[in-house]
Amino acid sequence: MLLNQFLLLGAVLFCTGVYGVLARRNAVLVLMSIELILNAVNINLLAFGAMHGEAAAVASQVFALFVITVAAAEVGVGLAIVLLIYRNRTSVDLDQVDLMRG
Amino acid sequence: MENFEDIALSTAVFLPLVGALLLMVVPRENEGAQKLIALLTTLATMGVGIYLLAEFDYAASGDTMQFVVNRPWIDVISSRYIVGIDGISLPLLVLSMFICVLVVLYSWNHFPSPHNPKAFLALILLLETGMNGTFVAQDLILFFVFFEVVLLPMYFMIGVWGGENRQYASIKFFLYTLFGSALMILSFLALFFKGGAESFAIADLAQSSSAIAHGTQLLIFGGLFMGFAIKVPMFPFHTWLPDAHTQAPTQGSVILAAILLKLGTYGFIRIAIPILPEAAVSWAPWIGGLAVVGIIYGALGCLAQTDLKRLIAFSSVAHMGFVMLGIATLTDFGINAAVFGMVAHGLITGMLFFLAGSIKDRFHTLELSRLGGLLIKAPKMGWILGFCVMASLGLPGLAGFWGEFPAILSAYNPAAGVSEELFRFYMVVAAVGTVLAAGYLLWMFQRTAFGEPTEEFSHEPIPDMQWPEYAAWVPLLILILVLGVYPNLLFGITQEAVQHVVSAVGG
Amino acid sequence: MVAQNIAFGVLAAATSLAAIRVVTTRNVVHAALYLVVVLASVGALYILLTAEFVAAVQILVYVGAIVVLLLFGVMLTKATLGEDDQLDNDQRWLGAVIALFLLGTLSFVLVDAFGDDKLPSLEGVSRATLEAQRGSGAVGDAIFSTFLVPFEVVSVLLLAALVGAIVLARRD
Amino acid sequence: MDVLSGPVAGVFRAPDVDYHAFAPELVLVAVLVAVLVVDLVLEGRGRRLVGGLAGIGLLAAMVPVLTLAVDGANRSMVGGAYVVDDFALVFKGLFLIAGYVTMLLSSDYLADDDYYEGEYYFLLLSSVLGMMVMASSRDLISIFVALELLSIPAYMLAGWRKRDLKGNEATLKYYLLGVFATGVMLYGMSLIFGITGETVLTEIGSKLQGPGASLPLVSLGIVFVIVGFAFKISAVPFHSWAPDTYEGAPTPITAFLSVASKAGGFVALMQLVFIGFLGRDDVWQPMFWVLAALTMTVGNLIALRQTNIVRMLAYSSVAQAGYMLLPFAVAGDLAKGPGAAMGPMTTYLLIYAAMNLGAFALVLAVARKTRSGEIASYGGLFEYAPGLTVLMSIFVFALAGIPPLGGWYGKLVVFKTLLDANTPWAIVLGVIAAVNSVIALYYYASVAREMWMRPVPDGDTTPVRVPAGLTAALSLCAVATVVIGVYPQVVARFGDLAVFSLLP
Amino acid sequence: MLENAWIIPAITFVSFWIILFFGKRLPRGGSEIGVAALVLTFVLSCVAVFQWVDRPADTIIQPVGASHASADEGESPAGGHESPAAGMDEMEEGHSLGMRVVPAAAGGETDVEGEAEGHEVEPIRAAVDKSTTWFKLGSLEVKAGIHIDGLAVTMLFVVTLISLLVHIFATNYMQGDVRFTHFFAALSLFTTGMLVLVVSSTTLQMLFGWELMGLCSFMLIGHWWEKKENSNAAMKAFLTTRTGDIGLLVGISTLFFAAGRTFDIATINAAALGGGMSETALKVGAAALLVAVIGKSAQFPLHTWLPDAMAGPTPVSALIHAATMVVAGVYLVARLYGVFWQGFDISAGGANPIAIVGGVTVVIAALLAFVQNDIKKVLAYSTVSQLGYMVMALGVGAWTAAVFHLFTHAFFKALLFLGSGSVSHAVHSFDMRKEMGGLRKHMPTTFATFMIGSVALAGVFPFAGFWSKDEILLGAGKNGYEFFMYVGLVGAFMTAAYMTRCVYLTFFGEYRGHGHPHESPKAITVPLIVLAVFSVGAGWLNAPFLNYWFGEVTRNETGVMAGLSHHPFEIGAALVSTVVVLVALGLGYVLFFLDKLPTGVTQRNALARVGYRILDNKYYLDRLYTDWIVGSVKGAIAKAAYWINQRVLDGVVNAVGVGAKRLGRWVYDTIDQGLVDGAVNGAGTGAEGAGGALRTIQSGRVQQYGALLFGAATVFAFVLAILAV
Repeated sequence: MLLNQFLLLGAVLFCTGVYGVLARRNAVLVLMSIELILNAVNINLLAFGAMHGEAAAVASQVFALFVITVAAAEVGVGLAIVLLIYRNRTSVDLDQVDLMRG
Repeated sequence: MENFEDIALSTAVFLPLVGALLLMVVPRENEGAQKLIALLTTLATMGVGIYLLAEFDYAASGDTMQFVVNRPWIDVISSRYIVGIDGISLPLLVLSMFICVLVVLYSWNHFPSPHNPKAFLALILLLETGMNGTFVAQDLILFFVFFEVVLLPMYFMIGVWGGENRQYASIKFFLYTLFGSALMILSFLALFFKGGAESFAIADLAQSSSAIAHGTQLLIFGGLFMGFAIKVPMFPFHTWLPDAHTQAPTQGSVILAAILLKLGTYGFIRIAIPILPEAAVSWAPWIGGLAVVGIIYGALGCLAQTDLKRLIAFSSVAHMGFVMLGIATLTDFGINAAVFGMVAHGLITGMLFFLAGSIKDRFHTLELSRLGGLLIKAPKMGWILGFCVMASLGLPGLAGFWGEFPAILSAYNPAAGVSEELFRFYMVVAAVGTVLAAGYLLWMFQRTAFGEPTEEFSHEPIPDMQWPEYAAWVPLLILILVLGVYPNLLFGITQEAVQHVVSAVGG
Repeated sequence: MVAQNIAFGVLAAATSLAAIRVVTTRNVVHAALYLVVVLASVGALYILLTAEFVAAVQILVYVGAIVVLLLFGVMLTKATLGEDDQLDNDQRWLGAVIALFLLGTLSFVLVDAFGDDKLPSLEGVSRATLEAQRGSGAVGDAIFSTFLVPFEVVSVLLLAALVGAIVLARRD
Repeated sequence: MDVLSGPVAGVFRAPDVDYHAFAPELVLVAVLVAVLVVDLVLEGRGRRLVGGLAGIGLLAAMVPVLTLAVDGANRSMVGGAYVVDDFALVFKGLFLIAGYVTMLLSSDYLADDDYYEGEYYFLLLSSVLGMMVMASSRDLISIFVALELLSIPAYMLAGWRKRDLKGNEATLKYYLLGVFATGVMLYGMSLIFGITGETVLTEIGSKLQGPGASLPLVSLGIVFVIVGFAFKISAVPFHSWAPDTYEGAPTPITAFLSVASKAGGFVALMQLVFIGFLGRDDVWQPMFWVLAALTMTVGNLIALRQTNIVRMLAYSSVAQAGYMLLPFAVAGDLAKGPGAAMGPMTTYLLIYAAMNLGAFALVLAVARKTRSGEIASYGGLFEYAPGLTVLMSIFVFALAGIPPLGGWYGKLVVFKTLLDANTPWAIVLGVIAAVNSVIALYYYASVAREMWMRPVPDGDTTPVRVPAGLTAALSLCAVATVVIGVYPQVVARFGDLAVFSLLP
Repeated sequence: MLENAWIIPAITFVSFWIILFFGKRLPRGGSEIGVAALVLTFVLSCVAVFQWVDRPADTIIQPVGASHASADEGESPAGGHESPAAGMDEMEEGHSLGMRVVPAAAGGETDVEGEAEGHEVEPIRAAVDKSTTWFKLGSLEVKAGIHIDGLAVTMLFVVTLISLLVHIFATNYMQGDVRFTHFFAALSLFTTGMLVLVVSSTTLQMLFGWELMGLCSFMLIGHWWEKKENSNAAMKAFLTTRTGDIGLLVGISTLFFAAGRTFDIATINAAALGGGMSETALKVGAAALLVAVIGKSAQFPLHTWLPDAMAGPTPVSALIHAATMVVAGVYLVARLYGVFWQGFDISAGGANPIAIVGGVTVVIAALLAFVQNDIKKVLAYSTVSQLGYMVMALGVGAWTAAVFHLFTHAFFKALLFLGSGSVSHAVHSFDMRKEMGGLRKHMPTTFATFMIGSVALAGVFPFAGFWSKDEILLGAGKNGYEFFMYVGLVGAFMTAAYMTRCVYLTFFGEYRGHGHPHESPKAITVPLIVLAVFSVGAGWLNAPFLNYWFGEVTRNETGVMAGLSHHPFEIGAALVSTVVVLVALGLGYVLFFLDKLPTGVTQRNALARVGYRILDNKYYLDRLYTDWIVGSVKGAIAKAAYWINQRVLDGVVNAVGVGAKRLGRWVYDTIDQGLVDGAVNGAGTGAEGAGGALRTIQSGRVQQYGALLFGAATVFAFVLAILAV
């Protein structure tokens, strides 16, 4: 297997995620897109880990685990914030959240 | 106190600050105590000035500083607390102390609206610390700090106690000068690095600067030039001045005219020329050119004014033009004349601003078209105005002459390496400027003092001089006359130090 | 070898297509389901990369927890469960341009850097050795020794996220 | 002390932990758990107690920092992934003090408006803990985790005013952009890891310097990592969250974000750039050049147009970050090596902390009376609160860099670094910075103008009552600002200390 | 007294301060102080005169022309002056001309060379030089001192005398004036200024005196400043003379450096004559000083301030015109004659700028005097014309004649002005046409003295003016300036004519004013009588029958070095000028006394009626006179001249004033406020605008922020990655 197979897949995933966070109006969908980005990172990490031998392989897995953990925490916090906003606005449309500008 | 000599300069600098802090703790209602503290502080500072005058070694060679104190300050950037004075700083330092005393005296019953003497006097004292500090600092970083210290109090003085358009004027003053000092500090740093000096001490930098390539020297001098020229102010960086002067309260105008403007010219003499003599020679034609443009331009500006204070303000542009012309010649004549011009302008224009303030107090306007007949309403004040007008237009026998004439004289024969033809042309232009000066000043005098009072004031009682005015003005008037008749009082102090400055240029 | 490549091809295709559906579908719930596909495929790819433990965590945490959480989010915010034309905003094209430009740049530098580099083959290595070198045991050891500090920090992080999320999300 | 080296296959050996080195963090952990427990037990009855506990905890954590400083030894643990040296200690001190001042600012703010208090302190302490860890983290994973720990509580704190729409918006924007930036940073980190196969910065540093390391991929990785932290320090164009978040967040949190969180970002950047990417100034130097120039200029220009004091201070702190970035932009050209850029940055950060915290403290004090964030509401402050006016003048002019108030020295050392680099690019940047400091003066002075020269807008001249905590915070900041300005040696020393001992 | 001549200005200076501060409290408003001070100075001046006359003429100076070849004996002129033994701060006395001063006892043989060249080298009285260090300017020690020679002594005498008489006159004339005390204070200061100028040994001191007079003229011309015209006139006087001062500043500077960094007049003269200066410097210096003279001495074309200056009180006019201020310019030329002599190459003959300026002024001013109706203005233009004489005389090399004319003119011009003052005291006006006429009956003393003054001015033998004017004409003729001799003659002709008109209008015919004029009191008439005596006799001092005593006494080093020649009285030339004057008087008589120019006069006046009848019979002659002479001279030429004067010259002066104001306004509005300040404010506005524009990026929408974040990150990555390829 080529290293670049994974890396390019990661790149595609990453860019898809970027598109998602920029183009999606619904806050929950944006959170989903963020997961795509973080998964791209993990693919990269593990592919590189497989590339560089055992020490790196372990480090990459640890790194990926931390990313997953943190991602979980982030999604939790993110959803709390989305709910908070929904409660005050009854909407999760990000376009409408523009009280402050300039 | 056994060795007062060592702490004399520091006392001169920080005593007013102590006074200001003392003022802070006096209750707001107790105005008498506030005035007294301010007066005593300035007097005590002046006392230090007299001590310095008495103990100063006038015969000493110009290349040694006196009353030097050298202590560590910011080791990390090789900057030290070095203070000292020579014949160039001494007169300006004493002038600053002197003017502050008079300003406090004058303030006695002249607090501008919105009153608040406590803050007002505290600001004056803070200003004095900054000004005195600038004149004694011998380390560039220290100099920079003191140079900037004066900004804030003056900003507030104009902005709070100023005229109608005070906010615009104060911020303009502030931004302008800050712009200059930003470039100035960049130049200081460049001097330090490019020359590889050991410290920011002026003496060290003067020695190391020869290692800097000529082109770089020119650039650095340009930065210094901008910094100082804005403060002077030289054409075309002068536009903050009329606004600031016009809007400032009387005391602010006096301090601004008498001392603050001198910080710029002092910077040229103390820093720019001794440290970068070669660049100074290359820049001299430009400085001289701007100086004479300033002379003519300031005069023309004056002719266009309808406001007394603004007119006096514009006249500063012209007068400082003479000072700068003197400096640009890089000769001992020119620089002596410049220092004399600085002091003389301080006394005379300070006096004119005092007068303008008192006129405003009485007539509630400074519109020339509404004034007139001052000699009828308040003859003493009118004649004093006449005296100051004459002094300002450079009448021989009064102090102003010695700032103008030697500057013109020196332009005939500038330092080696500076174009003679060009400076002789400048000389003629400057001489034309003296006529224009006479023109606008007499015109102003005619409009204010001569003739009958205008309808609106013809029946209004206008009080003549009052005691705080006497107290503040008489010393100035006497000095203007004495210096005019016996200029050696000042030339005697400055010449050794000036000789040293000029020797750097090779003159 | 071939099998791996075929597996990769299938998984990569599934991942990419599902990911694209996640960001383009007009149905919020569908998006969540496509996300499950993505996450599961990625987990499978981890196995290809001999990171079984991570793959397991991926499935458990992501599919089991995060997606469920997101679905709760969808429900709680009363999103339209069917087709919804309002899911995208008007800077879609800008987003697309940025994403494509980014993809181009990334592809270029990746190809430039690694070209045809192959992943080192582990065919000859025994299962046990692999397990010892990079298996869950090794990972666990590393976490409790080399990566002890981040591990402890993450614990505080999770606690903080928990506490904070409760405060923010609770009704009062 | 030889701590555990890398993972050893086979037998697991429990690591030796140097508890002295970890003491500050351990104290904090203990305190934050205590806070949580006390809050739970007392169920909101012991609000003051919780706040006091948190404050004491922060001060207590200061003790081991000081003992470590006195001890003076550099403690490098887990293969260089976690280091306690002078650099780390200086910043730990800064974070603790900033956290403490934030605490002082918060106590009355929270009490006045009946917000959750125990959780607030808990999150604040967590964030400070993240920063403390960040100061010592010298590998990618630690940095990542520390960054998250300092960020995630901050996201939530920004939205602590739950019923306030602006508060919601603040937290949303902060959170989303923070996560975006994290994503970019992580992608970058994965690339860096991929090229070097290492997570420890020193190793990365040596590998990136070797031959064949000048790949475009490396540049891309470095850029992405820097972007993650450029967000944190709100460098333009990654600053856009800052004004909105600052405005919507509770003011004490704004102060915290603008000082501590920003300092955290700088700490991370310094560690990454001066250890990990040390040899790659060809990449980061131009990037920082552009970032610095943009940050100063855009921050200052937009600040000119602000009418809300907090928003203005937000843009001002964006611009200040620009000045702090200047040494990065020329670090590679310094005669004494890139590390020489750290002293000025640290110095600037320390001074900035004092004056910016002071400014926000004052905003809080004044808002207690005016209930407004508009600059216009400061009109005539001098008439009824001369003391506050003088203090605010001190802070804003210190920010503007007017001697003898603190800020000038920060600017001076930064300019000095630029000229030390002595390249045309550095000079150009210096001129941009000089022009910017003039623009900045305008809006700082306009605050002073409002206070000193304008009438009171509503004519209400009842004096402002300033609670003790706020007074303490104000005095602390004011004294620091003035003393630093007059005798800069006090911070200059720290600036000198805060250089990595392992620099080549 | 010669060595201590500085006391003389010091006395008046002290008197100024006393009057200023205590004058109002004194019983006579301070006038007593002024008069007393002037008496004292006058006595001291007389002592100085006697001491000078007594001083042995024992110094021999070699003319430069004679020793030109041997002039370069090594020392520079400056070096010669600054003797190493000079005590730093002590008074020192020395013969200042250094190397060229050869005591007669030791230098008996030196005049051999001189005689060989045909110059008579007579011993002269050595000038008294005393100086002290004034101040040090850098490396230069600037001295202040006195330089007393014949010229200075003469001036001391004239100035103190005239000033004394003016003071006495004014005690009465100014009685009851609102600012009586101020007036006397200013008079004292004015006198001080002139005395300082006279005794000073350096150009710098001269500048002091010069400007001091400018100041006082301002104060005195504007004495009644309640009226705008008066203050305008004062400003005009000050500004016009100050315009000339550009020249003085430039000239002093040029000479300072050209003569080797010295202000010392003797040294400068010596350097100029001894070839110690570059030719360019000399030319520039001389030209610059000439500009100063034109301003101060009201020479064409800067003469227009002088008639306006009549706005001041009459005693002031007398002082300004006779002894101070305007003669300062002439004195300057006489003092620095070496510079002019060499700079304009006066010895060459033909024409030179000074002579031309003087000559033009003589004619123009005289023409203008014809058409004035204000008696003081007639006298003012007459002064201008006479000053032109003096300047012309200096220009043609007739140094002694110029000084002599300065001397005599002082008396009769003071007399005339005071006389006009006396008249106006009686009729309360200066308008000859409306308010005067026939005053000879009412004011006999005034009439008699005025007549003496008039004929003296006209140059009628044997009055003072005759002798001095004759010398000027002679000098012009003999020194190769024949053209200017004729100019002088024309001037003389016109002088006589306009004075006839003036006298006629004032004292003859019938009284046309109101009230009953009567003779003035003693305080006014006594000065008139004294001046009349001098107006008669002063001219004899340099007459052949007194052996050209004046010339002998005033001869100084400069004159000798320059080799000025003195031309003995020639009866032929004197006759010519006398004839010219007499013709003019006759013509004037015919024109003004016989013609009925002021209509109505003829009806009432018997004499006029007779004349009218005569003229009536000789109708064509009458026509000739009225149409051609009056019509052309008075009507056309004089009017044209006057028109030009008012519209062009004065117009230019005023336009310069107005123009400067306009220019100022334009510069201020357009350049300062528009351009310079505009740029500053524009930068501010620009920054604000940029800030406003940038704010739009901050749209408030989080995903746009995100786009910015990702977009910027991508761009950075792209650019830097490309750079790394």
